Amino acid sequence: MAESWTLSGALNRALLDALDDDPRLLVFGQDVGRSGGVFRVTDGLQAKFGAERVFDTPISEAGIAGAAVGLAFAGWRSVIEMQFDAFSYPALEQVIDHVAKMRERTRGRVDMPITIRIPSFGGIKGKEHHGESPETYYVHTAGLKVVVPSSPLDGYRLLRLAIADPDPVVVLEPKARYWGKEEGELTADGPGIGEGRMLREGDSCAIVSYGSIMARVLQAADALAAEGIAARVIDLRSLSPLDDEMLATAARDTGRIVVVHEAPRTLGMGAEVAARVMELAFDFLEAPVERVTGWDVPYPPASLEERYLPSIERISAAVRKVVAY
Amino acid sequence: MAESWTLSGALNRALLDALDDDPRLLVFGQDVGRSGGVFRVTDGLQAKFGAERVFDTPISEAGIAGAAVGLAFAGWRSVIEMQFDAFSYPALEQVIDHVAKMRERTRGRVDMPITIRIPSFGGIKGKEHHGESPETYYVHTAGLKVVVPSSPLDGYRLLRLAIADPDPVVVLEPKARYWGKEEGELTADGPGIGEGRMLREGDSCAIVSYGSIMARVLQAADALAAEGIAARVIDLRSLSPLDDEMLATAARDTGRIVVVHEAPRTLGMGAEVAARVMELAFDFLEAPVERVTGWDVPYPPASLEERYLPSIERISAAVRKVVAY
Amino acid sequence: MQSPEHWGGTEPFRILSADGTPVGDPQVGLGADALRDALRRMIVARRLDRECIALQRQGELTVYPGFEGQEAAQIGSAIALGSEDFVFPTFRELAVAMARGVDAVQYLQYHRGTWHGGPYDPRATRFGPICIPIATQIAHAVGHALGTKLDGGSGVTVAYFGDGSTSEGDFHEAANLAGVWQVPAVLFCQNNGFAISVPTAQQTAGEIWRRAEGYGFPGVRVDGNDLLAVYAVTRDAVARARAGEGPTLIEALTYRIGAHSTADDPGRYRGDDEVEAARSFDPIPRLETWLRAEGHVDDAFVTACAEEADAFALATREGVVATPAPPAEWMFDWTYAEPPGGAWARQREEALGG
Amino acid sequence: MQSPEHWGGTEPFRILSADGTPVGDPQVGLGADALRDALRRMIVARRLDRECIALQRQGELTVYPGFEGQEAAQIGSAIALGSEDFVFPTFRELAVAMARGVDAVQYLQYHRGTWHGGPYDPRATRFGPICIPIATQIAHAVGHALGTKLDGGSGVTVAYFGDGSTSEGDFHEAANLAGVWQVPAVLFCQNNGFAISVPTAQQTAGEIWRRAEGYGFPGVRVDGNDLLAVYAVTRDAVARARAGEGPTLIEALTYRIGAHSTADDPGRYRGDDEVEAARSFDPIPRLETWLRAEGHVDDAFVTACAEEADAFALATREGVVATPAPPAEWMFDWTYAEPPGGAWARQREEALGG
Ligand SMILES: Cc1ncc(C[n+]2csc(CCOP(=O)(O)OP(=O)(O)O)c2C)c(N)n1
Ligand SMILES: Cc1ncc(C[n+]2csc(CCOP(=O)(O)OP(=O)(O)O)c2C)c(N)n1
Ligand SMILES: [Mg+2]
Ligand SMILES: [Mg+2]
Repeated sequence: MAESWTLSGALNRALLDALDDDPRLLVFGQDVGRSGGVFRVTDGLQAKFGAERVFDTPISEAGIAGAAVGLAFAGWRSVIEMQFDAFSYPALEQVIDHVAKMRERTRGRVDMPITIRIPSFGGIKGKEHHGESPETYYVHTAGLKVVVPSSPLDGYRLLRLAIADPDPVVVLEPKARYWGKEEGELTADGPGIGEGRMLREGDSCAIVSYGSIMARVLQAADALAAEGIAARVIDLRSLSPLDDEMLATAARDTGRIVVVHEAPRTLGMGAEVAARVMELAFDFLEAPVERVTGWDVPYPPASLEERYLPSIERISAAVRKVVAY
Repeated sequence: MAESWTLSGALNRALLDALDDDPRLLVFGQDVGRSGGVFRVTDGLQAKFGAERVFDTPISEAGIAGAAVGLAFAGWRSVIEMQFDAFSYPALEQVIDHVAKMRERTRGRVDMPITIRIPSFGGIKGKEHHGESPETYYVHTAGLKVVVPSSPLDGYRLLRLAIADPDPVVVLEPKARYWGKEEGELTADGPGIGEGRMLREGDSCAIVSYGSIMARVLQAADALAAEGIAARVIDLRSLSPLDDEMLATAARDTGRIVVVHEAPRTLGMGAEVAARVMELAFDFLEAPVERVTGWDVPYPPASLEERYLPSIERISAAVRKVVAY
Repeated sequence: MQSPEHWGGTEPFRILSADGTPVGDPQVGLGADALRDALRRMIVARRLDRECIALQRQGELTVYPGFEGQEAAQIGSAIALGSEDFVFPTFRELAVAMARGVDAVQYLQYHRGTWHGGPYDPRATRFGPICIPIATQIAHAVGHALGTKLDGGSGVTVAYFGDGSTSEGDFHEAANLAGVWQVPAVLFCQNNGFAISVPTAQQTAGEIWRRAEGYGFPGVRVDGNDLLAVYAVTRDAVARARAGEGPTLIEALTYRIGAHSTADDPGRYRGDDEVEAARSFDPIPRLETWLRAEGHVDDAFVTACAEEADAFALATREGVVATPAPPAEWMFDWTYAEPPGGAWARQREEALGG
Repeated sequence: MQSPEHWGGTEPFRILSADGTPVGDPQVGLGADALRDALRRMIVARRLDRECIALQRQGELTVYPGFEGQEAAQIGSAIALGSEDFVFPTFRELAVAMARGVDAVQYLQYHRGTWHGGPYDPRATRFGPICIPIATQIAHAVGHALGTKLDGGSGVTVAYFGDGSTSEGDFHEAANLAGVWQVPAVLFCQNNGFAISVPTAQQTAGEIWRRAEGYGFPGVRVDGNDLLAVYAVTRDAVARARAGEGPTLIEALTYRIGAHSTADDPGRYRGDDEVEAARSFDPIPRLETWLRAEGHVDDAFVTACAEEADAFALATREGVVATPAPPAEWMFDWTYAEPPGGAWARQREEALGG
């Protein structure tokens, strides 16, 4: 019988297996050692692999990212954690200037096999700076790859792929989904970085999304199916590179695209999806790409987050709108 | 006879006039005092207004931005300089978490009248980190406004408007255009923040751009006019907020939009322009929005920058393509 | 034992030892009334802190970061400030906020998830917004102090922060700027032994107060569980700053008795014995014992404080529980002083119409 | 005058005074050959530096940051390193690069605009990429040293940086991490008096070497224009690191005689008199005078060095001028080890096809 995994547990297992497979892999960040991480993703790893390979750091995000760069020069592979979305910002200079560019700066002589784990997105009634969607900052930065699992099994897969990748990969972990469960075998086989996943088939329209909000997208799609609207659902999972092929096919097959994310609308992923879909399949589009997103305001306090996050109603309304267009 | 201004001179004059008008305005940053700034934009200001109001700082971008926040609590208005595009990254945490959000965080009780000047974009055969287009990082951040002058007179206007604005405004100065000249009266009157400028009329298509590369866009438009293609040219100048009205009108009038910028394509401004144009005027679009942009790679070294920057040929080809679509 | 193992190195300045016996001159300029008031504040603050934890458990607050054990550090420093002074806190300075006159119900709106940063008016209370991004507020304090200096004002700006915060670049940049600008600021570090799970010894190999010398201003290490000592060093630092002599860095050694926050399980990283030991240098009995010995307080006073504390905690609870969710418009109302039209205004309608 | 006004405060460790007279023990473990070689390196480096400025003026290099006056700081420290050691430089360490065996023509590709960071192979040369974002390389050095420590290696990692760099958060975070991790690293600060136009006194109110104590490791201030002294303190710091005793911060006081870069006009912020004064404690005559007094060098040697320097400068010029622009594919060739397909691959075609 297949085991049941939480996302936190599956990610923990991915780290454990990766540490087991590669003796030159290190895991470090704030509170990842003794306490096992605020979301328990690194639980037990220090006990198993020792404090030389899994260790707590001072509160120095830039220093952590910079140290990972130096470790890469010395032939070490690193998984670093930024404790929450907004706490990855102090490291942006190191990430943009060096993590993303060092391979290019050294003309391919020094790879940057660095995985940056960032618990991301909202929906946990967190305080300010704990509910942000930082993907645009990373996706716009050439030299990085950016992935977002939306389920435990895909979390295992994407984290293993990220760690194995010779290039730096930012893994945005949907913190609102850490405790959701999924049954199955953990494996790195399956869709790679750069590939999306079709979670529901359908030809009336395609809903494109990723991360925590995927769960709502699926609920909306199920409700719409009951209304007779067969919405295809695509989990992008790889925000950079994007799966152009899957987007183009969806646009060609359905002519109607709704993109859903939590990040503010302006220059959120929806903008890129809209622009690409237009480039790839303009002649097939029957309706403008609809963006169902967070608003262009700071992420609100807990008591208003439901008014900020795309709701099932907003998603469904957008689908009905493009279908009726 | 109207005077002739360089962009550097016009910006310098804007600072001088603003310092004159508002005794609670401060100008600070690296090398802005005694030496007058690496691009001479603050030349002479310390001599005139004293080292209390115009001063050099240590190399501490985050500290500079953070200090401006504290100064705003104390009722001071600040113009801070980040010496080059990439050197604004160390301040991103302060800018995203506080400069952009403090008004919201204090429920409107503490305004953030902070102007962040950043010499930006490429085209000066600069070294790495001196040719980047950082606009996406700022435009995606709700709470900021972002403007980009493309000419001396508009530089004066936008900088004065930015300083007068009660909200934080990022001013991206096209460093490749600091020494270009324009004749006319310096005035803050005219199009405000949030408004674009139509630089050429035309109904065959509209080229939407901003910053240093505007100069090439105009050259391309002139060349295309000789071919009989009347391209409307829009200088966005305000990237956040965007002039939706002008974009919608352009799409309705021409049905064909080409957007040109130096930043990498993925999640560059072109993505937002494409998505918005689709939202605003889908039914009028005759061709997919074309993006003529920098590539999704790090800004290259001097000897390759012409292969990276949108060229007149690339711009013209895109226009011909949408017109022929 | 006067200090837990993590207080190695330089002995802190201390007036009252852990058992309440003076080891220095207790005449710090606080009269009997002021001393009683300080004890009262500590008792009330601790009671409220525990109430907040209960409120969180009952679902009335989101994650709450308690400060039990840090009352002397917070109140001893806060009562050394004048009304013209200004505080930039972290997320753990509820006792400072109360001493500054911030309404507790207002303050707790933050933890209720009603609003961000400063539900109270930071200008009116001279207590800045609650600040979570570690060490960022220190730069705000330094900028604010620069503003005061340029205005020729007499106010001093105090930044509070923790031991873990001293590892951030922002601490350093702000401290260095404070030195270069010679601003009227006090950098007050509560070294409570931990940054979440990470003990101070893993946070830095140096002593925090010693950093000051590298910035060209004085640093001082004080027993943060000794209200008299904390008061004395803060008063001196404030006086220096007010006299135009520049900033001071204070490292107050204390101990976080509770969890990092209600979301934290300290059993994962420290033993109960350590926490038990910490109770033996609890700041409240320390002051109380001495005040009793001096004849300044008696059972009746302490009972009255406890009653006041209960009443205050309950009143605060009622206020907190009664706080409604804010209107959805607030999401858009404060983002800009001059809000954009166009797409932004349409988003607002889309959000609020629905 | 031994030092310009900006060298206030603590007197640096010094062996040779500005006029070449020993004020300390000159037996630092460098034999006559090594000393002659050090002088030769200084002469060659200065000559090349001037050639580079000429090359920039002639349009053969983009903006170039000269290091005249800093030869002893750079070469004195570089020759204290072994082949297993690794350097993370800024943009001003050409003399260090040469001492590490980096090919000058390769190095200057950076300034020619041919390629970024490390046109040379940083692993083979054990000299990291040229680094412009201030202080960021210090964290790389600390991470690299941690890697060496984990590997049980004997190499030491040296980060070079300037006075202005010590104001960045990255300096602080890296230094603190170095202390916590006790890594085999040397943090080598060339305090050349300026960060572009800003004198060190406006950069910090403290003394840079004193920062070390706050991080829990030793700091030392040395006369950076005294090659013997620089060599001695660096050798000691490297030995400490190699022995597993952790990092050291070295502040080498020197003076940037030239402009910040060929784009800078120092007349805007400092007087010629100051520069003239600086010439009186030029590191090259200082060492040369002493070596002559010791009988280790004579006119013939110095002339031979100058001839070698000329020849080297000219050969380097020829190499630089002959460097072609790189192929446009390079824009895409190194971004990813596993390049994406899809849109990215199409962009590549679009860019290179055209
Ligand atoms: C920039 C940033 N990184 C990480 C965090 C997550 N975080 C919240 S509190 C905390 C520990 C703070 O330790 P300390 O400064 O000692 O203060 P204390 O919690 O002990 O009062 C951390 C790491 C944060 N809030 N901001
Ligand atoms: C993060 C960042 N901010 C600003 C700059 C611009 N800049 C280049 S060199 C320099 C001065 C550096 O001074 P210092 O560290 O003393 O080194 P020196 O130039 O004297 O060798 C500055 C501010 C930069 N390169 N990086
Ligand atoms: Mg702490
Ligand atoms: Mg310098």
